[in-house]
Amino acid sequence: MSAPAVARTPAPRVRRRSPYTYLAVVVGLLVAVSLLEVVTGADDLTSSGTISATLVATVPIALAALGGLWSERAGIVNIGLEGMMILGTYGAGFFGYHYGAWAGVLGAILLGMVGGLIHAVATVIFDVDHIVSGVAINIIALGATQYLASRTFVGLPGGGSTQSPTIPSLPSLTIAPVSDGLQGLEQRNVFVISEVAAVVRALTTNLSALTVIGLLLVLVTYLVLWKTTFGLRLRSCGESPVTAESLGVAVLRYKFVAVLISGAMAGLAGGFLAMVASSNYRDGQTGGRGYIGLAAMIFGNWRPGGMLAGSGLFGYTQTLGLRSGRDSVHALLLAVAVLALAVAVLQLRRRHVRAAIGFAVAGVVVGAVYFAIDEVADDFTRMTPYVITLLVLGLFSQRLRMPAADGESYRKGSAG
Amino acid sequence: MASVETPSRSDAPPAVRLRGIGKRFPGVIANDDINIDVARGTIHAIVGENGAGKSTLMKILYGVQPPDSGTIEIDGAAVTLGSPADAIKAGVGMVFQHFMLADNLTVAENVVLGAERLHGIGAAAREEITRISGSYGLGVDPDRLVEDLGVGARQRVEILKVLYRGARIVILDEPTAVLVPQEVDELFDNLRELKAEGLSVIFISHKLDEVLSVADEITVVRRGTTVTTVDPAGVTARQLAELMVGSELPSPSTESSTVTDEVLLSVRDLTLPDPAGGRPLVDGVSFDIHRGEVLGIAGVEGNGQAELVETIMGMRDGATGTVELAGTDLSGRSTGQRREAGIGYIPEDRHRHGLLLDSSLWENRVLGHQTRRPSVSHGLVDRAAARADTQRIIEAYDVRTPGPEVPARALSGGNQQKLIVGREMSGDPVLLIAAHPTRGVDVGAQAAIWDHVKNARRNGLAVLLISADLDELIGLSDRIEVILRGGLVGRFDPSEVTPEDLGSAMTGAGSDAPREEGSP
Amino acid sequence: MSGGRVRRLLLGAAAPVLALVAAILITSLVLLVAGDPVLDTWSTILSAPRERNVANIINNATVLYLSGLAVAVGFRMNLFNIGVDGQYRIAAFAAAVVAGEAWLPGYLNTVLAIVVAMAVGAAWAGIAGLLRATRGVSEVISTIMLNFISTSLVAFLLRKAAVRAPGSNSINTKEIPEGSRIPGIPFGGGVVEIYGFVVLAVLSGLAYWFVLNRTRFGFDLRATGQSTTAAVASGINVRRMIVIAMLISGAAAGLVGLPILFGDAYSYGSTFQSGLGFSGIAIALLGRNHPVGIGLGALLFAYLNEQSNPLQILVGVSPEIVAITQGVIVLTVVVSYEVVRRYRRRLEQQAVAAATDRPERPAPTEEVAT
Amino acid sequence: ACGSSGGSDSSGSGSGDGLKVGMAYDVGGRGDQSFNDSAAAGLDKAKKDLGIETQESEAVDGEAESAREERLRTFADAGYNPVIAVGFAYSASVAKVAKEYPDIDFAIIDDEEAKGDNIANLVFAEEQGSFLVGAAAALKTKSNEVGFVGGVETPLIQKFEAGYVAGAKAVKPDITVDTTYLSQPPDFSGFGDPAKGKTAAQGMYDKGADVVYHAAGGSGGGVFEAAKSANKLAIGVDSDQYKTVDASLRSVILTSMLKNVDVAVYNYLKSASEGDIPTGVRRYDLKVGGVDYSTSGGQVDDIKSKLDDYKQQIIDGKITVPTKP
Ligand SMILES: Nc1ncnc2c1ncn2[C@@H]1O[C@H](COP(=O)(O)OP(=O)(O)OP(=O)(O)O)[C@@H](O)[C@H]1O
Ligand SMILES: Nc1ncnc2c1ncn2[C@@H]1O[C@H](COP(=O)(O)OP(=O)(O)OP(=O)(O)O)[C@@H](O)[C@H]1O
Ligand SMILES: [Mg+2]
Ligand SMILES: [Mg+2]
Repeated sequence: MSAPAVARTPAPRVRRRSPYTYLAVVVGLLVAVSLLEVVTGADDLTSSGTISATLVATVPIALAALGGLWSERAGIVNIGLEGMMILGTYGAGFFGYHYGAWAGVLGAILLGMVGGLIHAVATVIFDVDHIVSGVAINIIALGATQYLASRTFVGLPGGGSTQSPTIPSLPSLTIAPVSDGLQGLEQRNVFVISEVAAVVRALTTNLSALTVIGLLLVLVTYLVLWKTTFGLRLRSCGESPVTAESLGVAVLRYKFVAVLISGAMAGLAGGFLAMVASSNYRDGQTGGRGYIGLAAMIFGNWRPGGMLAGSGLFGYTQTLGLRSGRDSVHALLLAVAVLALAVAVLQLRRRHVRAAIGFAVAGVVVGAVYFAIDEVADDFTRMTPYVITLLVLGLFSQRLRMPAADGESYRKGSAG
Repeated sequence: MASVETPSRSDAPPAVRLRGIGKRFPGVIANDDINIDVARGTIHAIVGENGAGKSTLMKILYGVQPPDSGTIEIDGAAVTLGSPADAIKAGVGMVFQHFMLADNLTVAENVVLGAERLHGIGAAAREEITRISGSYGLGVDPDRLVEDLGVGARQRVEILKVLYRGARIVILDEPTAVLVPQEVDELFDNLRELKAEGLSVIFISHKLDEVLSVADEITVVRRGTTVTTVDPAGVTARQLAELMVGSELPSPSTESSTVTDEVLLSVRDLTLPDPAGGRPLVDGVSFDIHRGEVLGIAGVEGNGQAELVETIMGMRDGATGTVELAGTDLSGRSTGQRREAGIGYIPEDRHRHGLLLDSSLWENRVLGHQTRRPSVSHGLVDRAAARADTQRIIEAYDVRTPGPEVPARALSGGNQQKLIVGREMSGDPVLLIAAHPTRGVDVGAQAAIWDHVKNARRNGLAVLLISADLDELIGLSDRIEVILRGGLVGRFDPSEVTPEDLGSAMTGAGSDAPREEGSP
Repeated sequence: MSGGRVRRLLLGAAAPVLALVAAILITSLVLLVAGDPVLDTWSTILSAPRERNVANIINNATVLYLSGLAVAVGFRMNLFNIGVDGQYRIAAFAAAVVAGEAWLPGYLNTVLAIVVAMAVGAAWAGIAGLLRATRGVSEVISTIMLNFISTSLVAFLLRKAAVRAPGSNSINTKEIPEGSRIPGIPFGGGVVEIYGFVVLAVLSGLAYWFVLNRTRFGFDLRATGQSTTAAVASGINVRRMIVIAMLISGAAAGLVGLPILFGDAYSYGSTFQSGLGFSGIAIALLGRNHPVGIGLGALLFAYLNEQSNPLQILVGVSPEIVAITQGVIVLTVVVSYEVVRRYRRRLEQQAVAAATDRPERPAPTEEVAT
Repeated sequence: ACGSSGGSDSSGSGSGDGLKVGMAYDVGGRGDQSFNDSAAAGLDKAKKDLGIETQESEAVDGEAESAREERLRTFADAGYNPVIAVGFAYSASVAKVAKEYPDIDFAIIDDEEAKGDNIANLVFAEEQGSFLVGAAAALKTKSNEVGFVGGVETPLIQKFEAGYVAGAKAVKPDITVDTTYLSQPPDFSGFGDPAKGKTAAQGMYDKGADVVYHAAGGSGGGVFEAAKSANKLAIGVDSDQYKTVDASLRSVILTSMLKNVDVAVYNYLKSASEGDIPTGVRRYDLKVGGVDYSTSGGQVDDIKSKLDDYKQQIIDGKITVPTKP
């Protein structure tokens, strides 16, 4: 018996990229940024300080995004990440202060999971619309932490209704010989070599244990979700829960667990903010990073690698803005101008004349702005991460693909 | 009741014995005192009209839904099936009426899902898949994404899933609805092979000829109850149909031709490029339809018929070529303007394209007619008029519903379809585009829909009919065009062509058509 | 028949009441665990508001109502406009500048400012609409980004446009001239007047209801929200609808800050109320996108905010406790509506089944072949 | 001016007994390590020394103007007199509510705009204190580069910046002063985001600054941490932060710019309890000790004489410190 001769041959899509592709992208970026630095003289673009600050800015966003990833891969939209993060900051403050640094980490995870639990109960068990539940969690979490903080931190040394006392710090790693040894190399401004030195220095100077854990969690998430049975089942719940159910997967249980893990990740993201990015719980500390995490996840096409890239881009541009923003962001203008012109050429070759003209005009305008001003005002440097995110999404968004059943309500027994 | 002797091994306990199965849904008795024996190593067909309770019964046997009453025995042992996992453990496998596949996962991932314990999820599993695929000739590549597969291949993946789990009892719920005759033959060969290996197959279909050709026994279900079990050798399709519904089996026979000389729809060089950059989805299609003519389009799913329809409807960007309706050039017009120009559209997927499931019937009456009376006037929705006209459709088209206020979701598929047909016929269209107008609809509703199409044609309507049901195509059309890889490749006279001829043309047999996948 | 209707009415009322009770219980539990006085807290919150508090509640509800409407327009089309916050701030700023400049006399100036606010809000939201329609960018992300961007942009522009009173540490736009302010409605002779803008809010609600439920445009919008695919097949230009819906949502958002601007603050400054857009999301969800429901939701939120304000002074409980109540209500309302919905659906199903089971099929016949 | 309210029901003359004081904090409230805390300290001291009764309430982030008004009214209705509003956000509400309650006295901190017969405006010459710490920074820097991290770019915080820059330039005219703000109003997150404070300060240290002054409220903790990990110096604000930060961070605190809100509050209450309620603008500058620099930790001991010299010049009016950058 042979397969029927049916005339339908879409070529299988190439989806797997080799690790070398990623390496090439990273190296390419490094070269591009080095070039930009040479051309514009904005030498904070790749300093080790910028890179380590980028790491610190990236990890909480990435963790929040991971939280989103876990949940949405199982089909539950989680707009409550911000709230879960807020709970995490409080958990870190409370448990960290009373029981020590690692207890703070656990406390952050635990409180994040409480948020996850509410979301799971609401969406998985009561079939509440995911957005409604997420919004409610954001409100509840904010109110609850503010209320609890005023009950638990007032009167403690350095504590108050809006902040916790200082949390003991987590261990961090400095490999002094490498860090100091490379300092000279970094400062000598050798094209690309210095940049590599800066990266290595950033990774060997004052690297918090939680940063390492955060980055590892990205890897672990990838391995668990894509290389294990558990992950396959979990993802199947996000792609087609009825299929999963028809094959004996306990869909609700997987969704429930996924949302709990999501809460844990978001909580840890909050914990990171309180313990590594700073050293106490502060009201309003998350500053919308939960939403940014959500954006980073979508940006990254619901995949760990992409999501890390999105978080990194965000962390990087935010860091640039906060450090020597006026110069660095100014330099970025040039990059944007060149990029827009490049896209214009690309579009022209694809015969998309109107798009090409649009990009060309944009490129020229941004380029003109670059040459017209010497530095960018603070207000605008603060916008950079958001504008860049919009730009990038505007350019690349159409290829995104979310889990097929993401956000849909699902009830047991609906297979068939 | 019951009738046939179990063929040979009557001494062995039956593979499946269902006794007194009952299942109620709110307000509906889906199953009531169902009794069926399926002998080992046989193909057992179950037939019945829409909503007779066939799928429900199979879901019960597969553990998706618990029965309210009754017992299930498998190989002589009583079992309780609380979940599909239980059923799989008991050796039951099911291919659902609507495929149960995750599009964005690979074939291998779909197959191993839930059965990871057997061979893991890695290389060993892939090897096993390749082995099974080879030994049953399924020709399935484990590394492809399911979304890239056509219907036939998806079906084989479904069967592979069942086999991978070592099922001894295989349930197939309406597996042939979307297949062309050749694919059906392939499937039946597969089933016979399974049977030869000692597996039992439960097979549900509305196509009675098929049932008669492949089944060893046939059980008829009517209104939730088993009516009888018959031997296919002793019944005709007509008798079966009478058992099912108590009425005659309708056939889509064309009456005398009503074709005129007046060209109503003229399509020239219609081309729709693939946004992903592949070959065009619709490739230089040209044809005319005259007043009073039904043009049938035959083709294997995924060869561009859906895109052709959507391009004519103006739902696709980037199309080139011209579409002229009654002398008016519609190219460049929006879907709304095309509808206003007099195109009625019965979409292929009524849930996705035809209805607002959570809106009332009268709101669904407005849909697609937002610019026209009686439902809308002066930019305002005329609720009273819309309701009244909906009531008219309900009566004229025998839509079974308590009234125009209920949400469309509450109607069964057949009744939803009748509502859509009624809606699209209102507003006096000059052209009706009907994509699979009777898919999944039972014989009664099917006959009614056919009658409506024939009447309209008599009154001068031009019809573009797309259908996977070749009997329907042959019966209704005045002319049949075959579509293959986006282009029209052959023209047939329905009075002379057989389904087999059509099937060959549709698959490009004899031509240099590439095979879907590397076959063994 | 009438029995069924009464039952339906009761069911409709039961859901919110149930939700409210559950929310109060949960909040009390939190108070109890934290060791705060439960009874005192509730007796403060549930005490009859004074006249000036009533006026405040109505005023704040007016603002929240507009915000809820803005969000709801998007929701009806399945668009999640998180950006109402940014939209209303940038719009209120623009309106304040225009009104402060007083290019036109008296109420013409007011009308101009309102139009400008709506236009600016619409334009800001329109960016997200365009990105979604042409580039497929999720409006969830783009509106979040636009919120942040509008913050910086307004800050920048405010410092360009600001006039600073000597000794003041806040920066504000020019004050709106007396003649262009919207007079308040005196209420109970109290110190607080009700914003005259409340009339416009009510009109907005009416317009929302009428456009969505009675016009072809509203039909198209709701149809697109329910099923994009069906909308496309019915001839609706979905992309255009996306842009238009975002524009309308943004225009409505543009109104959000105006009651405050024209009724109270008379200028836009660094202490202008923020975060209203986020409350709007909760309120739209709470009101199930229904103009009356949103109104009730807005009143409830405003009531809780107002009544919790003196908690700290009177009973020593942090007023943030009501945020828990508010969040929980959003959840419990949905849950109880869902329960009721399922119950109703079951009723419907029964009705359909009864109609379908007309005994027109023949009685089972005996088998024909053996 | 005190006469208008002198006869009001609760403030007996000459004795603090029976004085019920209501204090309305800005967002953050007691324990914010910033000026709310400082106000609280003044209140606590008054409570202890003067035997008054106190009640507090704090603002909620993003609240309506009416909520602030209502807070003040609740105090007034409950018989609190005087009522102290902490922060310029209360400007409009104090102006409005004070008119409604002519018999009750109000004080507002950091605002001169709200005027009335029963309103006392307690304001500070932040630029003068900042000038001194700017001078200290310039005297201590080895790299000739110092930094300033502002929390939110409001006119108030810009006063800190202006004074700091002027002080640094007075010492070393060619000095480089890096300045940045963490957020712009109406986004007040810059006062509560230590992570941002840390990143911004780190950027300055990496660029070469070796002293960074923060006027960023709760974000300041991040600045100290950045100083710690860069092994450089930082300057605190509002209160003597050497005393309040975690012990491990003390070594980085060169000095703090003292804005003695506590003194202002205490003085105000003391006068009130003596039956002499002040009204109108009361400016706390260097001369009256309303602002100053701190010496705990001993890191400025070697330059103290120079700083005190500048201080005297300001007091004498020989140096006029700008209030705008
Ligand atoms: N989940 C459900 N909830 C409520 N009623 C249901 C449900 N599933 C099925 N039913 C009812 O049970 C009846 C039997 O449905 P079932 O799907 O078994 O029919 P069927 O024989 O498979 O029809 P078809 O030939 O159209 O597939 C339906 O008419 C429907 O009224
Ligand atoms: N999950 C469900 N919940 C409630 N009711 C359901 C559900 N699934 C099906 N139904 C009801 O069952 C009835 C028929 O469902 P179904 O789609 O199986 O009809 P059908 O007669 O089999 O039509 P089709 O021809 O499309 O197969 C409808 O009344 C529908 O509302
Ligand atoms: Mg069915
Ligand atoms: Mg079925």
